[in-house]
Amino acid sequence: MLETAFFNLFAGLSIFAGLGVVLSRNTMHAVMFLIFCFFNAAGLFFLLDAEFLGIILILIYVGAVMVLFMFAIMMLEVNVSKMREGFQQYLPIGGMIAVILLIEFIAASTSGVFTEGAKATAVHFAQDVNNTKEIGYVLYTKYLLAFEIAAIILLVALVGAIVLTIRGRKDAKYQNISKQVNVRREDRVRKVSM
Amino acid sequence: MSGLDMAIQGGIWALEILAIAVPIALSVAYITYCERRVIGFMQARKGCNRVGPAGLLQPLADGLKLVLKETIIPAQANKLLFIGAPLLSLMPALVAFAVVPFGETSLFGVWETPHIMAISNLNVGLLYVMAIGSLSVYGVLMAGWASNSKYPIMGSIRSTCQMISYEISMGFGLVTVMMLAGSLNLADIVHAQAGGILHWYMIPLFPMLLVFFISGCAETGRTPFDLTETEELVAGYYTEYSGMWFATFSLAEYGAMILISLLTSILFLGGWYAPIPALDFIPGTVWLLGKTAFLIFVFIWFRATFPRYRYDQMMRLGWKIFLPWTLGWIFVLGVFIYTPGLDSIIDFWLAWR
Amino acid sequence: MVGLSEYLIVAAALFSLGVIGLFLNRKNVIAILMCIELMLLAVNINLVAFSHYLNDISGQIFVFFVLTVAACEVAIGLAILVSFYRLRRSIEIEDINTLQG
Amino acid sequence: MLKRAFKTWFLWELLIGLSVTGRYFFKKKITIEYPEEKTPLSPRFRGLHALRRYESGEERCIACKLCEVVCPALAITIESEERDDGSRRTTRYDIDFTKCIYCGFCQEACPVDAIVETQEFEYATETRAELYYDKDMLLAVGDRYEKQIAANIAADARYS
Repeated sequence: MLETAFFNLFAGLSIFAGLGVVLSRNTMHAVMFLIFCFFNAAGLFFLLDAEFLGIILILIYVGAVMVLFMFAIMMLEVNVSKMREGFQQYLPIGGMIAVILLIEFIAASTSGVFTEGAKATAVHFAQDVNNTKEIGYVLYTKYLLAFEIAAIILLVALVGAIVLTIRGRKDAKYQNISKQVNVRREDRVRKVSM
Repeated sequence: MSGLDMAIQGGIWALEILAIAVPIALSVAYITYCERRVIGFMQARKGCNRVGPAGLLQPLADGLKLVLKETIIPAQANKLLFIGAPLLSLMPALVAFAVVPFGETSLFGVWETPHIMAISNLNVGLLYVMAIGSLSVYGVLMAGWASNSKYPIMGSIRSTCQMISYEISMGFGLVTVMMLAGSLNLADIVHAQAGGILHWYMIPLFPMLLVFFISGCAETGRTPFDLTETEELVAGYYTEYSGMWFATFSLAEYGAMILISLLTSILFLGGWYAPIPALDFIPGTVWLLGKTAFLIFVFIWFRATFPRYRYDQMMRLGWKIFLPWTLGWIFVLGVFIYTPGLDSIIDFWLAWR
Repeated sequence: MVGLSEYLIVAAALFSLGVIGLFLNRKNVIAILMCIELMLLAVNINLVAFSHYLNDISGQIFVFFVLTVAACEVAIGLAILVSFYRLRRSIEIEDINTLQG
Repeated sequence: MLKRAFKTWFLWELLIGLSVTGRYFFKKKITIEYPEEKTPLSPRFRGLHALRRYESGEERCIACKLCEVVCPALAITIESEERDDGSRRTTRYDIDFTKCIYCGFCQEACPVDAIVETQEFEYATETRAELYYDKDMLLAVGDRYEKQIAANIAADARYS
């Protein structure tokens, strides 16, 4: 009962937020809607006993990725009205494709193909099974190679993003703090006998 | 679950939330008082002592003043987000308290096994706190952006950069705690530190304690790191705010301060355990709150002592000192724990394993 | 009780919204990136739902990897966007045509 | 070298700073709670102006107008005429305290110690009009603080 209610709440709000992302006029509002959408998705994850992933979703997406989006928007000074050009023009074809896609997806997911192997009512492990531990075991044994590769991809992305955006100024003077801190009296003061 | 049960459960939750939220709001009010008194004392002044006995009613007077003040919303501001921003910054500061265990009690022997005193004893509690903590960035960002004014936006960009930078080293500091305790549950982490001061994580993880606490200072924008409120930025991201909305921001700041202090005492200072097992007859909650109060005092002490960092110095501290230092400590700790033979050296601290 | 297909429907709806968004926001690269995020989120919901109902933890591991890749994509995408904006003072897709592809 | 490393890694300088503030936390406080307690004032303190009288009750001012001339803020206005007994006295002696800068030149210029500045500094008013003092008001101030003024002048006498 409670689960169904929460599912309806999270699902409804996430779809509402998704609509907001697509339709809102202001990019900043779109970002806020996307954040809200991620929150509700995290709620769905909690309902599915994936509390670790739910928290990670909030931590990574809401805490880091969306901040990046906001930063980009704040710095780029996007012209809002110009951004909405062509909105009407593409609405029919876009909407048509999306509706067809949606109908197909729903037809497929309700056809019963996917429910065959699944248990009709899933068992809730609640709090006694540690989802984090389970993920850890599989991640560091079966998927170790993939995990390492993902780490390397992240590193490459990190370096790439820095390289793309850095504007190194050669003529700027930087202070060398450790040198400053480590300076001694003998280095600076010279005794002159008069 | 019948309707009645649900109603009872809901009532219990509401009571639990009230039992935590109301004392937090009160203590926030009185931390402002303590701050003014303590800083006054450290500057050989008396601090506020006019309203009520020893100035104890000062927070109420301040609150009343702020409530009665006019709330000005700039004409060019984005109204919805302008009003939403203070709430967005207050929300995470309060929500994070949901998983913080305030002690364990058997209710004078009514329950056979002691219960953890937390609204929700989540088994990913540590991650939850991190995730919620990372949300406080949004209040700041929104306040800066929605004000549609240049000082707020510069202040908000500054403080966001600061928060994100220090969150990383904070997170890595937490990883070391997690490695020793082998759990993300805050209550389990405290249990792992049972048995006196030598078993507290501040002994093997002392540098991490420093990193965590100083990063906490930076995260809440307290004084050595209060670059967002520097004079050249007028008042940073809340330049345009007044009255109650302004008060909400400071409520959030002090709430975050309490949270950081609570977390530090839970993660590094043995939570609700007494420093000597013989002193365990004093209720654990008293110990926990005492440690927290001391750490809040240290926050204020820092404010009275240290001058403000320059922005590049602060960034350097976060990225070039704290981050390598925490990463190195994680590596060292991993080597110690998982090398046969070496782990006997820290078996002293891992006696519960 | 909520079944698997309900979760799949929610995910499908979110995915379709992402697709619509891709069509509607032809000018704004940031909006397009956000729509891609929305689609990836839909995929994640699917994976977690399958993982739960098939009682197989692998689905959650894949969510992990999807998250990693999405974060990388955003970081690089926004970095390219910022450097492009510096060059052209615009982030419209129509302006990204120097390669004449 | 080792000492320096120790000082760096154990944040020695920061601890010293903390200890300083920590010590001051317990030190005696130097706050003076103003309305109840007041700081001592110098005899040369320059506050509200006053016109003095001789012991006989005759006002000291002889309308020489030196103070009016020396006043850099042009705050003093004097009108005078000859009295029946042949002495020159003021008919009007106004000080505009919204203009006065409390420099004390008038006191220095006065040959008969008629215009002086008292140690009174709590004379805030609710309207500007109350800050235009005329001769009677100044004389009243002088009568009120005569003892204090005389004591101050006596205390200051050996330096002037």
